[in-house]
Amino acid sequence: MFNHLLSLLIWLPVVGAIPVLFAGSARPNLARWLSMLVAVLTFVASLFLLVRYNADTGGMQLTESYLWIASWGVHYGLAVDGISVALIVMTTFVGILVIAGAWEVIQDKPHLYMAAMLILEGLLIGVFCATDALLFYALFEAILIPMFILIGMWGGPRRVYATLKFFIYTFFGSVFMLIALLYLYQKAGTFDLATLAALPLTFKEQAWIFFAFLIAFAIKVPMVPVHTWLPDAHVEAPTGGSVVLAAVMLKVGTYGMLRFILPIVPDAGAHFAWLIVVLSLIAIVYIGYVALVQEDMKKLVAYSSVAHMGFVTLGIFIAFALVREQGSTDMALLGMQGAMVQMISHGFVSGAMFTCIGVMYDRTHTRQIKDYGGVINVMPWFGFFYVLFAMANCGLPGTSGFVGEFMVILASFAASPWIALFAAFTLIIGAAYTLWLVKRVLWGEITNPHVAEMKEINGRETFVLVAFAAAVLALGIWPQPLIHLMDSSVSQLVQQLAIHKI
Amino acid sequence: MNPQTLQLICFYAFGFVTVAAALSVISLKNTVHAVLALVLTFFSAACLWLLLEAEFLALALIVVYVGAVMVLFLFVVMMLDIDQEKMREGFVKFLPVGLIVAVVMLAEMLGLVGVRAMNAHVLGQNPAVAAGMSNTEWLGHALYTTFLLPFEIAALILTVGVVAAVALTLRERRDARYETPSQQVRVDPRNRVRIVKMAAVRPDEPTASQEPQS
Amino acid sequence: MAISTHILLIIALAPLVGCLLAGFLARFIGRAGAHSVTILGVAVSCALSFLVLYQLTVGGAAEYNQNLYTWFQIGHFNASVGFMVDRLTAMMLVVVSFVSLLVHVYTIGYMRDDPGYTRFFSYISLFTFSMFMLVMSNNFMQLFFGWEAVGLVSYLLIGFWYKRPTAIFANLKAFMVNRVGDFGFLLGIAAVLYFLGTLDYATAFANAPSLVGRTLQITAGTQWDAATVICICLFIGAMGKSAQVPLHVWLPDSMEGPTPISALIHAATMVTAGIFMVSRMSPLFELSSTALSFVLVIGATTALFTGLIGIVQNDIKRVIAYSTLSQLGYMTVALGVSMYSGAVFHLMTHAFFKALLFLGAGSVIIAMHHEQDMRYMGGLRKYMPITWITMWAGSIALVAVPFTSGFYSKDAIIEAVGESHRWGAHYAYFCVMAGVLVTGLYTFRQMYLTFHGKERFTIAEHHGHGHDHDDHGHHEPGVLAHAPKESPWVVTLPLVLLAIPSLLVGFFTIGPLLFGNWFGSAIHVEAANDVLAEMGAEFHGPLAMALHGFTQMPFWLLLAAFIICTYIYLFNPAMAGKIKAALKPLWTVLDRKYWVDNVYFALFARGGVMLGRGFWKASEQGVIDGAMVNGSVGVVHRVAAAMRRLQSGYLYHYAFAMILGLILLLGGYWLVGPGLAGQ
Amino acid sequence: MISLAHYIVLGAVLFCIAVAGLFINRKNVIVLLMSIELMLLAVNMNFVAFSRFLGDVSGQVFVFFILTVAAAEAAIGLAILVLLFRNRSTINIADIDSMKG
Repeated sequence: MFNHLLSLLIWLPVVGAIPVLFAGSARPNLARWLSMLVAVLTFVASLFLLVRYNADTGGMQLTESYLWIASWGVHYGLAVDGISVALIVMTTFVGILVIAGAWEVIQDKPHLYMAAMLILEGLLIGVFCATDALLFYALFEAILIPMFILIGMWGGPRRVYATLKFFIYTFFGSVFMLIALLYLYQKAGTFDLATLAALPLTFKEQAWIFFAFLIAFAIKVPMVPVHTWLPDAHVEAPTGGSVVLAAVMLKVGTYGMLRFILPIVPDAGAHFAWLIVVLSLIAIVYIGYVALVQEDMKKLVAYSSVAHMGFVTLGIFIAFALVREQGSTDMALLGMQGAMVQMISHGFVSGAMFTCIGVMYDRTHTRQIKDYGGVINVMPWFGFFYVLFAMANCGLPGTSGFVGEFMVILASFAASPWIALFAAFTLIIGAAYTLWLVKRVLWGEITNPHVAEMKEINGRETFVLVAFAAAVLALGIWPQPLIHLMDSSVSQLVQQLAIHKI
Repeated sequence: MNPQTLQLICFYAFGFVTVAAALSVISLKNTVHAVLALVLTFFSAACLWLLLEAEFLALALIVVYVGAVMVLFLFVVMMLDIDQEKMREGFVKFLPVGLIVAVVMLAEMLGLVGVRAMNAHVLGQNPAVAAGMSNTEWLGHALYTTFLLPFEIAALILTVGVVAAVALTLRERRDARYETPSQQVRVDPRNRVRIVKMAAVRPDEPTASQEPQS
Repeated sequence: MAISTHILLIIALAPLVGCLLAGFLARFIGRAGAHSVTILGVAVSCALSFLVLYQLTVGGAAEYNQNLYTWFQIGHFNASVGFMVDRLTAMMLVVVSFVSLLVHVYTIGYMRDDPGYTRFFSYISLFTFSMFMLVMSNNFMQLFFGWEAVGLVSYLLIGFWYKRPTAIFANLKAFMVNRVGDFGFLLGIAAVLYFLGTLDYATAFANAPSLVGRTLQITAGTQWDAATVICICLFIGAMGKSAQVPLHVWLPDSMEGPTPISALIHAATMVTAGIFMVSRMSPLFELSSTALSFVLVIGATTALFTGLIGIVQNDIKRVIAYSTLSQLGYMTVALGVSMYSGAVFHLMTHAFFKALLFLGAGSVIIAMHHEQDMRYMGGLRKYMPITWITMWAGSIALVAVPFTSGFYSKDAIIEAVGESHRWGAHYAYFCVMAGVLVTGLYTFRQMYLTFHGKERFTIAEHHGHGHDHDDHGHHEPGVLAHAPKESPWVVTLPLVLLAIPSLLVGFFTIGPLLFGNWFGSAIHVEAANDVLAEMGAEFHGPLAMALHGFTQMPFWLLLAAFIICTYIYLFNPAMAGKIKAALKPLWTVLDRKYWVDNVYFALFARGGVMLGRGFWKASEQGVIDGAMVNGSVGVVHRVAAAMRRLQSGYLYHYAFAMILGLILLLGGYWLVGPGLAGQ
Repeated sequence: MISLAHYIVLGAVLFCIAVAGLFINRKNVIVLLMSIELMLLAVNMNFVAFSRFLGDVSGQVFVFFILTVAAAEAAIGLAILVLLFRNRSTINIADIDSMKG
């Protein structure tokens, strides 16, 4: 079983979705419990991953490889390093919470919803452990389908616009990735990522491939200025869709950067690192201001996601500058690790934020900030969690939100004080938009009669929020286990940055 | 007259008939006549193929096309009540265009193919005879060995074509009554007769709420 | 005798346990249970803090510096959670735990009728924990943790009465302004890591001399001294937390919180975190006289100009708040002249007397049924003698009457500024000297308005029981339901316990603290900057210093303030109005707080929202979504609309197009065919 | 002597006649269908000729397949035609433009 642990992790939720589908809308509770069972089993299996993965040695482990399409030399190749393990465990963890979060909220065809979630989970796990570029691409695209269904079927009133925008946007980007992959295949004769990483490329080739990859992944992350699909998708998506979208799907973009841009086109990456750094800083500062004036809670959190993902891209590409220009491996490690921790942390924090908004939406059916006010009067425990996650969102030490940002800011100072200055601006603007939201939603007198009728969170919601809170606090108080898990993998990535391929 | 000259004369004769018949196909006013001209075209083309010693295909062309397809055409043409005059609208108007296009295309084709080079290829020995068998056998060998799968698929396509043609043209008339044996078999007596037990009551005058509905 | 890790852990965690029990299990343990567990937790911490202080000073224990667990280890960078306890830390521990304990006790009385009773105890215990983490930290990361955590608790406590619009405005403002400071602080930490390669105090301070001569290029062509950059960035953090100009605006508004936390957080402990931090960083600050001059000027400005505002305030708590700002300015001035021990000394005395003043004010507010406006008080001394006396004790310490502890700490600062040769010292000397007069004016005015003179409130006819004591601010101003009376013992006991150190602690500690090198290696001062050494030559014991104080300028200024106030408020109350009318423009400037709040609000809050709205409308909706995303969709639409005209639906058009294409293809191939074939 | 050129030219001529037929009979679907049959015949002519001259059986096999497909096509095409006439009472192409964009 352990030899095929990764395959198990991918296929368990995907295959598990079939009985859930067969449970049908006539037996919604059976569908719910079945999907919960599958999600829990997947999570347990992913815990074995933590046990089996040897964090000290690093590198790609638990490798599986079978010839898939013989004529093109495409393999069904799976392996994980520390970063993948962390992301996979986060995915399975969030998977349980999403299923629990949708329990009685989704009344319309719950079996389809749950099945789509499980399939999505399996595909995401697949993306995080694919070692063959074409397999990665196939899964990368396949993710869109369940998400498309989730938003399209259970979404809000403008879901058609949002789904189309989301789908076409991301699809548009990945076409460029496909072209780059085909070029690489034509050069190397394989889609194996390790071989592609060793492939020598001229700078001109690298630059073209870099931008092709960049378009694909930047849209997924999303980076400014190709981020506008995200707020629309979030606003229209059902709560669970938003949670998975923010918590896991966005990471696919940055993960792709790690797996493709860094090893395959390091020189172009280093040459254009300034561009990513500038875009990341714009994401942090400019998006912060945009988030400040949002009137829809989900939109606000969606924009804050863009700003937080800016830290991930900043951390990854600041490492280029540090390694290549300053020769400071330690600082580069710090930045890169910061980006990784931020990825995981953002998964929990944004997932929790969207869950909180979902909890309120289920009660009042509005996401407009102005319709709330004084929620804490009727839902004190909910208020506790909301403040906790808000604080994590604005990077309070002791929560996971702080760790990644702290490390990235520290590292970016070594590259340039100005970068650190703009990055650290998030302390101010992040607190401004988050706490202003808290002020308008949570504090104050109750002004809206609907708010007065809101019920305190029930046991199921408490379970979800407690789980998120535990993750957020655990990471914030003691991030070292996570960092240790990823450390050797990140070191290898940073060492690769220094290698010139020209 | 040596056989080769005879062959050439035959070729020109049949070729002339073919071209003339083809021209009639596109220019005759009456569609029935056009169909008949097409029959002639196919027939003379089959003769040309005989000259090439492709006996099987020549006969197949006559049997399949002249015998089946063209008859189908004739059926359809005669079945449909077509306004012949209306169909000829624009004939004169587009004649120049059609001619120009056809001539330009012909010139291009001939120029591209390089007629002179082709002249070098003269009729050699019949490959079927060289292989020591008849043309039909020669073709049959290829069809049932190398091209077996395409052959089977071709058969399938024909079947699909037949079914499709029937399915498309089959029309169930609304005013006619049909028997549906499968439904007849599945009849359940319980669905037919229901015995209702009712207390014997005196018919009351209808209540107010029922009145407007009745 | 070494300090035990367990003891330190208990000191830190006991309040946290109290906080969690009171917060999460309030339903099971009830109100009494909540205050019992939290007080027990803090009491344990307090006792152990005294033990640690005893071990360090008398027991001769070595400084404690150990990591508990690794927070992260990346490459050669290590961030750990650990404790560093030297005498500076020990003193802070004692001050924090002592004041916190008294505030806990006081809260039983003050918050008696509040529905958020258990929540409040949970919060203040959490605060105590955070503050311990801050002062006991042995590295910058943990310092920042404590730094932000106390900010969080401050946010929660200022907004404790979350239904009040002013409270939730004030807490957001406080957090935001603090975040501006933290912004600088974080950059400072980043600079420390960049230049010194570590976040650990001990290593960083040991490496500090290597900063000399290193520079940082901020803009093309300008090289900044590394130490200056680090210190100014760190000090910006201190400016936020310790409310120095121009980041002082949050502190007066923070008085929206309940009074106990005004005493604990916004007077005695949290706001002094900045002072503590700079003292802790003395090995770094000593490397940059530029940064110290910056500190000096900021501190001096704060000391004088915020004190001036205090003179025109009518809210009893706001007067004390501005006084706190001014006193924090004094401490900062002390830092600026490299007199770190003086700053910490003043921090300690100030913690006692300012907590006393706030708690006393709270006692008055209880008696006045949550009326805070001094214009409706007066003559209260006969109703509440204990409060009156203890408040006077705090006040004379605040205005630095010789022999009180405030005198020793403040006078030493003034003298040190006089001795200092740092750039800006003259300005600072003027400010601190003028500040003495200002302090006297607002303090005596406050005392007179509150406790002396005529009663300016009326007692309404008694209309039965059941009148909600906690019915904040809904009654008519100046009309009380029943006569003010002295507060219960849980309130007055802390007052008395604070009054004692307010008066006496300075006398006994000035010798060792300032001139006896009590802090040892915790505070590092370059010999060239050591003003205390110069003063130490003239120091002949606290008695002589106090006696000498009577002949000095500050005392005469104080006396002047006393006479002015006594005349105006005791003998000629109409005079106040006349002065106000005469100095109307000046009064307006002070009453509007130099319009700093208005400017900030317009510039940063409104400006930020306007900027955001501009970005949102113009850039997000206009350019990116409008022009780029939907624009490209529009282009596709238009092209498609044009293209569909070609789809006539007529078969012969398509056939014609096909044939035409075939002709073109053939023709093209015919023309270039030989060329292609040649390849 | 008959050469390959003879047949190729004949095929080309037939094809061009068919093309001309498409142009000048733009109203009558039946004639259009017949023109297409003519085109196929032209192609078949080439196939047979090449097969014979090159001595390769594949050409004739292909003609066989083309005949098959053409027969199917004619059957279905005519069926559609009948259907069309039944529903619209015309086979005039000018009246059939429901695919107009």
